[in-house]
Amino acid sequence: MDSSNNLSDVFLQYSAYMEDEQSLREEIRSQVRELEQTAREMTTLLQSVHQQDGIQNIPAICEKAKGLYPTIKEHYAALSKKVPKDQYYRFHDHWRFVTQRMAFVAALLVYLETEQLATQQMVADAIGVALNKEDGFILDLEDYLAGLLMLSSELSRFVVNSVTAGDYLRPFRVAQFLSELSAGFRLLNLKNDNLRKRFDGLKYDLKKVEEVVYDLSIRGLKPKQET
Amino acid sequence: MDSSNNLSDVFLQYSAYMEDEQSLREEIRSQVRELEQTAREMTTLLQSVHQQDGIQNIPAICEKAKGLYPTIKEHYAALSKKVPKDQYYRFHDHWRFVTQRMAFVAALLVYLETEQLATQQMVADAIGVALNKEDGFILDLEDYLAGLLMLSSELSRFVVNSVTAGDYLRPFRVAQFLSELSAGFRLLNLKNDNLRKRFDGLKYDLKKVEEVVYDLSIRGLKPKQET
Amino acid sequence: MDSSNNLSDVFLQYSAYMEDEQSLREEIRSQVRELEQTAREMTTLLQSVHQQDGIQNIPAICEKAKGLYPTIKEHYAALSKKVPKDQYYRFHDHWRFVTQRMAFVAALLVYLETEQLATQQMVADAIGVALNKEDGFILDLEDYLAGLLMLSSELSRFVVNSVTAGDYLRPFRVAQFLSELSAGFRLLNLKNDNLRKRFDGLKYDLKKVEEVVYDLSIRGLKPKQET
Amino acid sequence: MDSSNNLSDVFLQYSAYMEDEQSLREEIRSQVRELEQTAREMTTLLQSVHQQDGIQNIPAICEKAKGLYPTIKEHYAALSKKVPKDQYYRFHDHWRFVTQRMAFVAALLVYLETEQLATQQMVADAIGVALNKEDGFILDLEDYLAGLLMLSSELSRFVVNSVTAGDYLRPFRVAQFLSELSAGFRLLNLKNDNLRKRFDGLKYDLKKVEEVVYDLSIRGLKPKQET
Amino acid sequence: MDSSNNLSDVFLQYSAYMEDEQSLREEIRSQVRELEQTAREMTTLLQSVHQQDGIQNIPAICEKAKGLYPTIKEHYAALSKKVPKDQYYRFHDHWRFVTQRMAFVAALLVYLETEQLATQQMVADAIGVALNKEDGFILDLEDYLAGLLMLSSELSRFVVNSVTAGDYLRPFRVAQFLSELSAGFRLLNLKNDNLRKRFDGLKYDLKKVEEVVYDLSIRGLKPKQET
Amino acid sequence: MDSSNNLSDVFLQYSAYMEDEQSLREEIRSQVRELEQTAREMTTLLQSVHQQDGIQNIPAICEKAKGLYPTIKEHYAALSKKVPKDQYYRFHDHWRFVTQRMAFVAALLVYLETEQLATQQMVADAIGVALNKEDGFILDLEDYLAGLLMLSSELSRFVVNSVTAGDYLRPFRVAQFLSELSAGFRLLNLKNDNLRKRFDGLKYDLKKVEEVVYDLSIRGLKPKQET
Amino acid sequence: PPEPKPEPAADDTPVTAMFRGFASQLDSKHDLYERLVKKSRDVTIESKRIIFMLHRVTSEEQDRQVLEEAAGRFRQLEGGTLRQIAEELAGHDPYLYLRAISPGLQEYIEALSFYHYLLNDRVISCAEVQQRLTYPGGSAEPASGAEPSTTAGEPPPPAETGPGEGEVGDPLRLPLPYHEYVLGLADLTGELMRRCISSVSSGQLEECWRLCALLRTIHEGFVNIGNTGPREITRKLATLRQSLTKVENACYQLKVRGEEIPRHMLADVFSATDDYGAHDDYAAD
Amino acid sequence: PPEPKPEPAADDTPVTAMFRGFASQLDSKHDLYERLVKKSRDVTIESKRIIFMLHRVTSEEQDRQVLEEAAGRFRQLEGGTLRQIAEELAGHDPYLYLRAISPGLQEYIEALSFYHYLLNDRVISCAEVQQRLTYPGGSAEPASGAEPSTTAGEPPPPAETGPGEGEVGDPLRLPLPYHEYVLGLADLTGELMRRCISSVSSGQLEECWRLCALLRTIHEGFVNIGNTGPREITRKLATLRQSLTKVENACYQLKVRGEEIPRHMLADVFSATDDYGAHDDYAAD
Ligand SMILES: [Mn+2]
Ligand SMILES: [Mn+2]
Repeated sequence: MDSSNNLSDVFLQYSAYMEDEQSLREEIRSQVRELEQTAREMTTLLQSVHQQDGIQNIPAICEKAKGLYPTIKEHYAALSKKVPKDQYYRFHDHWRFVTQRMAFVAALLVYLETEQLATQQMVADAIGVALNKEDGFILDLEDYLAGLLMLSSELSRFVVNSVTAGDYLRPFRVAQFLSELSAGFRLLNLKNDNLRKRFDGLKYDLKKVEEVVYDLSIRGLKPKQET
Repeated sequence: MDSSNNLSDVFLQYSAYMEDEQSLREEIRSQVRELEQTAREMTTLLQSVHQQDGIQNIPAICEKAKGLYPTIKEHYAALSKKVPKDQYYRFHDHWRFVTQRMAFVAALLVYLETEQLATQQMVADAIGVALNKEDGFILDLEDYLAGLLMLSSELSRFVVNSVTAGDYLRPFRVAQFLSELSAGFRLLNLKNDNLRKRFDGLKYDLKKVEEVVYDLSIRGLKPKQET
Repeated sequence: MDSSNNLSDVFLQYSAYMEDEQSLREEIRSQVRELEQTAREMTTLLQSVHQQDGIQNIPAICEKAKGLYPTIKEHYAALSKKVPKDQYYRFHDHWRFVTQRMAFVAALLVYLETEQLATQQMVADAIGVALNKEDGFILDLEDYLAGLLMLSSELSRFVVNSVTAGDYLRPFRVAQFLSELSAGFRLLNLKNDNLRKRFDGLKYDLKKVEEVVYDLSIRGLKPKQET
Repeated sequence: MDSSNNLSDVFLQYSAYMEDEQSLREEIRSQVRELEQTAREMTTLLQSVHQQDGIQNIPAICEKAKGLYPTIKEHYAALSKKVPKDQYYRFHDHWRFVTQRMAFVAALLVYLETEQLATQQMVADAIGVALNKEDGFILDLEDYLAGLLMLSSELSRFVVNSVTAGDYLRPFRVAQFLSELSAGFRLLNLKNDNLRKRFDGLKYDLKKVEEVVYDLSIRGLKPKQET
Repeated sequence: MDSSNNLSDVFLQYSAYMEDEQSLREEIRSQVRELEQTAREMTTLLQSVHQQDGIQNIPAICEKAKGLYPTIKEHYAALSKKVPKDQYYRFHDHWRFVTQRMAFVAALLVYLETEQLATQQMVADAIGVALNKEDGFILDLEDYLAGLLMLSSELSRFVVNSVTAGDYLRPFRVAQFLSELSAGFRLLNLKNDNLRKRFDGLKYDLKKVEEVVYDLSIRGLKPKQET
Repeated sequence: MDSSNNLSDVFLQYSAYMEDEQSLREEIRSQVRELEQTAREMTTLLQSVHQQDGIQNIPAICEKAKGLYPTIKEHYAALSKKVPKDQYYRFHDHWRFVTQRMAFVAALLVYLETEQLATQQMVADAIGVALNKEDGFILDLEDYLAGLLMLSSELSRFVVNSVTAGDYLRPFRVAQFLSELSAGFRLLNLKNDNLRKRFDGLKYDLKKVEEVVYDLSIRGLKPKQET
Repeated sequence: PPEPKPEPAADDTPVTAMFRGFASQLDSKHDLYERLVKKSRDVTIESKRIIFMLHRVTSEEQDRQVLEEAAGRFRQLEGGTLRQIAEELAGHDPYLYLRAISPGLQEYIEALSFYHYLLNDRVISCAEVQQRLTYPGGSAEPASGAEPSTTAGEPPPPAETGPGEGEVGDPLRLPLPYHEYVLGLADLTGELMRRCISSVSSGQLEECWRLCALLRTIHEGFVNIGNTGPREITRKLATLRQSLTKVENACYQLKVRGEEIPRHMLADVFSATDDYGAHDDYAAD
Repeated sequence: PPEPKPEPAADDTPVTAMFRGFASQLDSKHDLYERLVKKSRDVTIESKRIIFMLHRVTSEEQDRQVLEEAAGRFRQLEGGTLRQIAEELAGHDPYLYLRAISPGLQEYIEALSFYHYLLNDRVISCAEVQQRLTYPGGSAEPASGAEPSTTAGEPPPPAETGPGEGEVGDPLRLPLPYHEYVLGLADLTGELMRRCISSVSSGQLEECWRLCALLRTIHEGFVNIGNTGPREITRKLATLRQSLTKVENACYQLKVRGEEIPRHMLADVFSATDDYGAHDDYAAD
């Protein structure tokens, strides 16, 4: 009887532990849902750069989108609090997709404002997560890279619309940027199938942009300041 | 050119990081293989309790099997060193199966020696891992529980062979033990499909043992000291 | 024995229930088949807008297609009579696909005639169904939206053929239209997998049309009235 | 013993029957394999129309390919002899695929030579099988249609390569042909999932060809005789 | 225009042909559904042999089930009229399953009444179809064999329930029957995957029945008349 | 053009290569089919040991089965001639299954006659193949092991039928035999999934036999000579 | 149900304004769906717990107590979460949300029919279940026993009954499609099997025979349905057959084991007496 | 290859003693397999790297340098890891281990044939590849350029050549099944496609046409094989077809774009001159 009581105590303990984990998963899921909502809003805001009038207003659009960064950071802070420090990868799948999207958004913002590539550090800072596992909730490298590859597809569309809106300089600069990005990815030995497939996409985006450059060149629309 | 050099540096860094992870995974796999080897040896040693002469020699068999604990602990220590502290669940699948087996082995040893249920703490101690995430490489609760459910199947076989070897007392004690274990599992709200299916197995093991008890009872082979 | 009698009642009732359902489903299916036939005819008629000579004859083509609306309305009326009140969604799968197609057809007609987006009300009126559950057989919102997404794919093809036929203005207007439609869809939190996938199609269609606009712009074929 | 003997007699009989059928199936399979070999040769020969120099040599290529028709007919005659008259559909799966391929080959040849659609009758005649079940080994309607749908995919590739080889007229004629073929298929109520999916392919092929026509038009490469 | 009209005529013809076939298929399906209904009723009736009181009433149960044979025969006659003589195998899949079930039902009835194996001829006669292709709608050999293999599974269940109902003789006779049946199947060179898998089932059923015989023997419940 | 000529050589060669392979495979397959036929006959003959009267006639049954060994050897000799040296494993899949079955048959014969485990050498000799690659067509170790694991399943069934036939000694001997066999298999580090799964079967078979031994023990049917 | 709240932005085009309306409709549909999924999950959990408890029923005295407790918990469940589901659904086409509530409904039917079998020795009918899920007085006060649920933050049902508020006089009811009821019955067989296995251990042989007969009858019913029902049934039929086999094997084992019991030992083994073990020709022992 | 080392325990039965032998056989087979998998992986990685490098080939001068570097790396690979594989396999039935080395072999063939195409403008034959994988002198000294590999800890090949040591005079060779060669060629098309896409950007139109024709010829070859080859081919055929489509589309685009190039601008756009752009009827611009 003694042993039996004891045993049932032990199992009650196990039971409580399992219930906790279940509800933790529930909370994470609901927190991620809010994060996704804000991420979607940022993406939508940034869509207007493709509009005729948007291309002239990039700084204003960027400002408006960046106005949502505090909310994003709050969401990541809240999420980070829920996830036990050493169990990031236990629940990674829940926020993997939205984090890739945020990496894309952050890299697009950096590009639109500085025409530079956002480093993993810059993206991590922008969305308020850490880079090193020691510092807590991190930006996984592969998620960051996936975000960069989404960027290339957005830029190839952006180039087409820029020309329509009369900006003939941009294609030359984007072509340069994507060509460097592509060289960067060539250095990686991509094991991740998903990344590898998206990298093939980057090559096509680059080709598309180079065709625009070609179209401009043969028509003498290549502006002088580019050599 | 400056930005390009910089970019390629950044990517070389990313590349190195990814290669490291690849080789880490390789090392973990090879370490787990060694652990599996020792675990298999322990299981094989313990098989002899089912033999006619084994049943009379349980303490000796247990001693012999326990002689491999130091090796097991070394393997877990080596494995634990390889796995970054906060990435246990990133690589969990690699050692999940062997750890369930070791939980079974440890619980069987405890049962054979004391006829008690090994707690998660006892199993963790026996194989040299921690119980709390803070203390490093742990024994996951569900792996421990899976080990207990393997135990029930082994005990139902053991009961049959005990009777053949003339030990009529054991079935009564095992029936009591499994009945308590089953009551314990009933307290859990099992979400894990694998565990749930194995728990159904426990019920059948219990039924089997109860049939042996019945066989002994109707033949008046129920020893006096049991009430 | 009591329980067994009682049980045979249960299964007899169920059997009767299923036969009723079976034959009702049969009737619905046959009615839907007729509706599909007319819907297919309308779609086929509208295909001719893609022809060289069709593009010059849009009003006539539309009139001809609209001549089938009365038949469509009769089919929906007949269908509506078969479906018990408050059980629309019990049988929804049967007419879901054809209704999406009809939403597409109606929206295409409205677009061709007015270059406006057909509202849910307009579509519902055109095919003779209600908008609110209280008023009978309805046009489900998601089916209406699916119809709009089919429209985007048809328009991207239409733009290509318009240019071939020498109409250089249309692409600019369609680009504007799809861009607004796309902004609209971005506001939705699409849980429905089917819609989500088709929305990806809309993004692609928009990109395609933007490229046509680009082709015209770079060749100076952008008509004057557009700025 | 009596019953047992009897039973084994009965089964010996069944066994013999099954062996016969087995070897019939074996013969059919081996005959079909030869047919496939010739069909593959014809397909391979026709592939050269896509080569730069092939486009100028279409009549010669067609002649060469047609040189294999007698062999094809022999194979069908041999096959037809093996298949019991009323069991065509029992073994249909064996030759279904190759017959679809032959329907494609025959229709491609007719198109290349006459720019007309090959009817079921023409295809049946070309490969030496019947059209009506009464007349023996037939060309199943769905197999013929599947062949036509393969044709559309080949033609859309052919159009691209024609332009590359400098033939700017062909795309306009193929667009017209595929548009008619598509209208034809729209008349069918396709229940067969396979055909339905391939018909979606035809729509896609048509769109592709329309885009080629567009590319030529926008660049003023539309030849004079087309208006 | 001429060619186009022609093409649409040809397709209208194809369309009509396909509609005809479609509706034939529809009719067959609906006829098969009725057949299935009666087959299900027979199966259900025969289920009662497993009940405690059913085992004492086998002749009465068989009579009742056999009362449905005339309906079965009518269904097969109706079906047979619909299927064109030489297209049995075109539509075979529609009635394959129910015919296997009927072969099982017929073989079970024969076994329950005579403890003999029903031959293909006996089954064909019972359900009113032919044995030779020349005579029309047939009982395919593989369907008959599939029915026999269902029988073995039913008998192994029946043996268990017979013992529960106190009939200790039956297991010995069924073991003998299944052992002979198994020897019969061993003579066949089963290429059909489905049959082969079911034959594995027969081996398992036989083993199961042998274990029942064992259980009775070891407890001295083996009746006197068996030696 | 040079490269294209060169390429057509490549493909012509390959075509020839494949035809050779194809026809060699065909020959092997047909030879294997004959081997399978004889193997099936031997298995069928051995099935009678499970019969009541078979258990008393084991030597006669074994003699009869062994009468087919010369035929088996001829088949293996013929097969061996077809397979090029050092390409055993290129075609292994063709005879893998039947060789496993023959290993089983040979091991069963040895067991029935001597109650010993047949060594790989004994099996190889019995069916007329070599043990070492240098000596020609071999018996693959894993196929031999697979045969042993089939043996365990047959023996567990045999034990049940032996008891039914009144032989109470055999279960004790078989339990001992399977227990040793199981200990042997535990020494193997099974990478082969198929073997691993079958080894689980052996564990189950052993448990089954242990239960028979238990049944006899508890009923005092354990013969005297066993202790 | 939250009302649509499109907040048109200043720079909205007509299209975006329209889509804001759509967004709000889709969201409220989705929110309702999610709320129902959660409530359905609560019903499932409570039903599973009641089933666990009912498996404790063995001896007469204890029975009464357990069955009474179960009765109370069913009342609470029906007056609480299930009623809330009915209220949420009022005015909606229930089939639109069926997939959200189906798991909970089926588990409830499984639990209730198990309870009903233990109490009355027969299977509850679909109409009887529907009766329990019908609440006279429509959107009246919430059932007194409403459990303190996690949904406390939501608006109280009486204040805002949503689209169905026009029909205050009509009885509120949670519609129970026949398919769901039958699928619940199919699940019941698993519990009956478990009960049979425990009966074997506790020696209640009479109940084993009864359960076996009942399972066979349910099985016959499902055989007659065949594959004409919803696809789920076919899937459950396999489980049902397994349960039946287990029970038939248990009964078989009881029988053959019983056959070798020495009569005088019966009392030692089984606490309940029964008319069982008539044969005496057991093996030499 | 490690020799079997069964250490019979004191209490071994004859059966366990025998099984110790089996265990050792199975382990050494498995170990060899694993070693081959690792070496194959090394071959794959190095081949992929060479392919990466070869994609840098564009202008004449640079070409020579890159191609020479590639030649050196192939020599090192063939004298190093590939030779080690040949040595490991010596005396074994190569088909038993084919699945272990197949990925590496195919990637090597892909790289080598790509290199060979760039160098000689034609496709290397199976016999030529086999030639490179044949090592005269059998188990002679290791190739001088053997790369410092991670397998340094293993016994040096000359000291212990295993089962094949009897045949010292025979040339050592890594057998190359024709299927593997053809599968490698199928993979080559992907690289040819990538090269074509880059050529478009760098304006090497002549090469595009050449690549397109080559890809079409390879495609014809595979069409003629159809589904008679190993199953893998069918899978790769789909990829091949995609590559072909991409190349044909690229050529098409070059053509239609080229058609509207004003003649006088050609020089600005393309560094290489060519007999291209004869038509002048480009669109109003
Ligand atoms: Mn349940
Ligand atoms: Mn590659």
